[in-house]
Amino acid sequence: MYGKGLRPLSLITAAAVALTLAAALFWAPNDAYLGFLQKIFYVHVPLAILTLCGFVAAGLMAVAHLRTRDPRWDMRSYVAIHISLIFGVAVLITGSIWARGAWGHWWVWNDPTLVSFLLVMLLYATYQPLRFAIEDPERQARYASVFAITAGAFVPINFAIVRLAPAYVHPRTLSNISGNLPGRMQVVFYLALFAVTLLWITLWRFEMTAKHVAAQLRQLQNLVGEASDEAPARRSAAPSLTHAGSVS
Amino acid sequence: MAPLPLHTAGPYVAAAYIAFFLIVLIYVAIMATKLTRNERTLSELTEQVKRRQRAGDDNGR
Amino acid sequence: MAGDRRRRLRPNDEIYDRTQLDRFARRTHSVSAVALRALTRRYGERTALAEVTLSLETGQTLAVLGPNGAGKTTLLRVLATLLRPHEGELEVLGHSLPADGWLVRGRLGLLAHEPMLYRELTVRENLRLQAKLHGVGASRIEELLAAVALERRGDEPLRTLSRGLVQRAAVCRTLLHEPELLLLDEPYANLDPAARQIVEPLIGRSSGKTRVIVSHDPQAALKEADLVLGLSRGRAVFIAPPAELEDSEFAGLYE
Amino acid sequence: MTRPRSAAVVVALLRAQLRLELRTFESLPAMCLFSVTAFLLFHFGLDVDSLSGNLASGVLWVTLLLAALLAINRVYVADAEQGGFDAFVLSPAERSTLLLAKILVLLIYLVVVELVAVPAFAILLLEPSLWQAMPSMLGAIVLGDLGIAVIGALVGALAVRTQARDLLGPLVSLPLLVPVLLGVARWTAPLFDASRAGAVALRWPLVLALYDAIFGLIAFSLFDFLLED
Repeated sequence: MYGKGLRPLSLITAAAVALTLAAALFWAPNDAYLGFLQKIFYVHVPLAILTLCGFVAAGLMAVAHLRTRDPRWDMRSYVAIHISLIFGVAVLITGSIWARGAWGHWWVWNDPTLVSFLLVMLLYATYQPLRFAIEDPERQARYASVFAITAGAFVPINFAIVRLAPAYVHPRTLSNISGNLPGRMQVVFYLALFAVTLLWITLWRFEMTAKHVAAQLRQLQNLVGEASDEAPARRSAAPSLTHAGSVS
Repeated sequence: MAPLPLHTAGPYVAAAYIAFFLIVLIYVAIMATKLTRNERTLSELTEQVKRRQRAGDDNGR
Repeated sequence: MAGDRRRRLRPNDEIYDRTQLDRFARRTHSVSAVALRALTRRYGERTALAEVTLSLETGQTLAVLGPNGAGKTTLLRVLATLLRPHEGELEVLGHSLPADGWLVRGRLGLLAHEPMLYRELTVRENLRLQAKLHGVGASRIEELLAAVALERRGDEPLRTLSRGLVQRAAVCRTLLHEPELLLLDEPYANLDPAARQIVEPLIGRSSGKTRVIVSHDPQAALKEADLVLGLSRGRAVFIAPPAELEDSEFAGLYE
Repeated sequence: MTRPRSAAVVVALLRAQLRLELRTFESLPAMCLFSVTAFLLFHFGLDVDSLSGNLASGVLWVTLLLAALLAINRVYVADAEQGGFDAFVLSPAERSTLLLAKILVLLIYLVVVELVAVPAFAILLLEPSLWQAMPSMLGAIVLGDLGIAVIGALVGALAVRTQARDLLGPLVSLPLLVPVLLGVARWTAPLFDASRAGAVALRWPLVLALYDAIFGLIAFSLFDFLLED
C-alpha cells in the first residue's frame, strides 16, 4: 500500500520546505557577485538536480520493469517521469527568471546546464505522446520502458557533452555556483536540496497512491457494475494496473 | 555586473519562488479533481451495491 | 573432450552443435505435440484467451471454431510464439514457452491471413530471404514452387499476383523449413477448388503433420479434425473429438 | 535445427531491404532532393552566397540530419505493414541481426546521400575548397553517420508500430541526435575555415566515438524488447 507513510512524510516535507525558505531568505548572506538575486538558486538548482535524478531513477525503474515484467514497475517509472516533468517545468521557469534578472533576457545560451536541461525536457516531452500512440497496454508499457531507459542513459551523457562545447565559458555557471559556496550558503543549499528531494518523494508517493486507488476503483467497478464486455475504449497514456490483474 | 540593488532583484526572486509554489499548487489542484472523480464513481458503486442488496433482500424474503 | 566446466546453454547462445541440442531437448521430452494448461492472454482489461486447457498428440489435427473475436487467431499466435502467454503453461513440441521459444521457432510454420511476404519482392526473392532466416538451403524453394505450380510466376513481384497465388506463395513460405507443426488460419480462404487440390497434399490431412486449423467452415473442419475446440469470447465452450459433438453445442457457439 | 549464422542473415536482410528500396525508391531520391533543396532554402533564408567555418558545417550537418529523418521514418514501414516483423520473429534467427541490418541500411543510405549532397554543398555554398577539409572530414562523416544510424534504427523500431509514427520518429530521435550533431559540426567547423583548414579539437572525435559506442550498446540490449509481443 502506497499511502501508508504519506502523512508523516508530507509533514516532514512541509517543515523542511518552510525551514529552507526561511533560511534562504533571511539566514544566508547575499551573494557578493549576484546580490539578492542569487536566492533563486536555492529553489532552481535543487529542482534541476531532482528532475535529472528523477529521470535517471525512472530509467532504472524501467530496467526493473523489463526484467521482471511487473506492471507496477512500469507504473512507478511513469509516475517518476511525470513528477520530474513537472519539476522540470518549474526549473525552466525559475531559470528564465534568473536569466532575466542576471542578464536582462529570458533565455541565455551560454549556460550549458540550462541548455542541456531544455534538451532533456524536449526529449521527455515525447514520453506521454509515445505512450498515448500505442493502444495495447502491455506493449505500451514495454515501449515506454525502452524509451525511459534510452532517455535515462541520455541524461548524464548529454549533461557532460554539452559542457564540452567551448562556447559556454561563463563565470557563474550553475555547477560552480553550487560547488564552492561560502559556509552558510553551502548549508542552506544542502538544506534546500534535502527539502526538494523530500518534496519529490512525497509527490511521487502521493501520485502512486492516487493511481493505485483509481486502479482498484476500476477493478471494483468491473466486479460490481454490469461489466460491459468491451472495456471502455478510453485510451490513456497512463498505465492501467488492472490489465495484468496485479492490483494487490 | 554590479549586484542588483534589493528593490530591483527582489521581484525576480519573489517571482521565482511564487512560480515554484504555483506549479506545486496546480499539481495538487489537478490531483484534487481526480480525487473528486474517484469519489463520484465510488458513491455510484456503493449506490449500485445497495440497490443489489435491496433487490437481494426483496426476493430473499 | 569439452572442458569439464559444462557451459550452461543460454537462450541466445549461438555456438552450439547438434549433440548439445538433443541432450537439452531430451530433458524436456513429452508425448503431446501441443499442451496447454489454463492458458490466459489479456488485451488490456479484456481477456482474449481465458484458461484454455487441451493437449494435442503428434500427427493429430485440432480444429478451432468460433465467432469473430473469439480468440482463435490469438490462440494461433500464442502457439506460434508471436504472443507471450500471460498466465498458465504452454508446451509446444516438447518445449515450454515462452522460455524455449527459440528452440521451437524453426520447427513450426504459421499460415496467417497476411502472407508475411514483401509485396515488392518476387516470390523467389521472398523465399530466398525466408530460407536464409531459417538457415535452410535454397534447393527446397524450386521443389515447393513446383508443388504449388508457381514456377512460372516465381519472378514476378508479389503485388502483381492474385490473392489465390499469394496464398500459395505463403504456403511455400510456411513449409520451407519442413516444420513439424502447422498452424493454419483459414488456409483455404481465397483458394478456388483447383488451387485447393494443389495445396491439399501439402497442408491437408494427408500431409501427416500435426496441425491446428482455424476455420469458419465447421462441416469441412469436422471432416479433417481429430479434436475440435469451440471458442467463444476467449473461453473454451467445448473440446471433443468430432464424433462426440452434438449439433446443439455447435449451434450455441455461433449465436 | 541449428540457428542460422548471423552474418548470412544480416546479409540476406540487407540485400532484401536494398532491393526493396531499388524497386520502390521510397527514401534515397527523397533524401538527395531534400538535401539540395535545403541548401537553396539556407541560401535564400540566410541571404548568403557562400559559407565558411561554423556556419558552413552547421548548415551541412543540420541538412544531413533532417534528410536522415526521412530514411528513419521509412526503414521499418515495409516490415510493420507487410508482416516482415512477424516473419522475422517466427524464424530462429538472432534478434539483433535485424537491428544490425537496419543500421547498415541507414549507413548505406547516408553515404549515398552524402556522395550527392556534400559535393553539391561544396559547389553551392562552401567558400573554401572541399579538398582542404579531407581526409579528416571523412572521419567525421563515418562517426556521424554511425551515430545517426544507430539511434535511427532504435528509434525507428520504437516509433513504427505506433499511431503517430511519422511524428514520433523525428520527435524522439532529434534530441537524441543533438550530441552527434554537436560532435560532427564542431569537428568539421575548423576544416571549413576560409583561409586554411584549422586544427580539429581532439575532444570531438572522442565524444562521437564514445556516444556511438554507448548508444550502440543500449540499442542492441533493448532491441529484443521492441520485437516480441
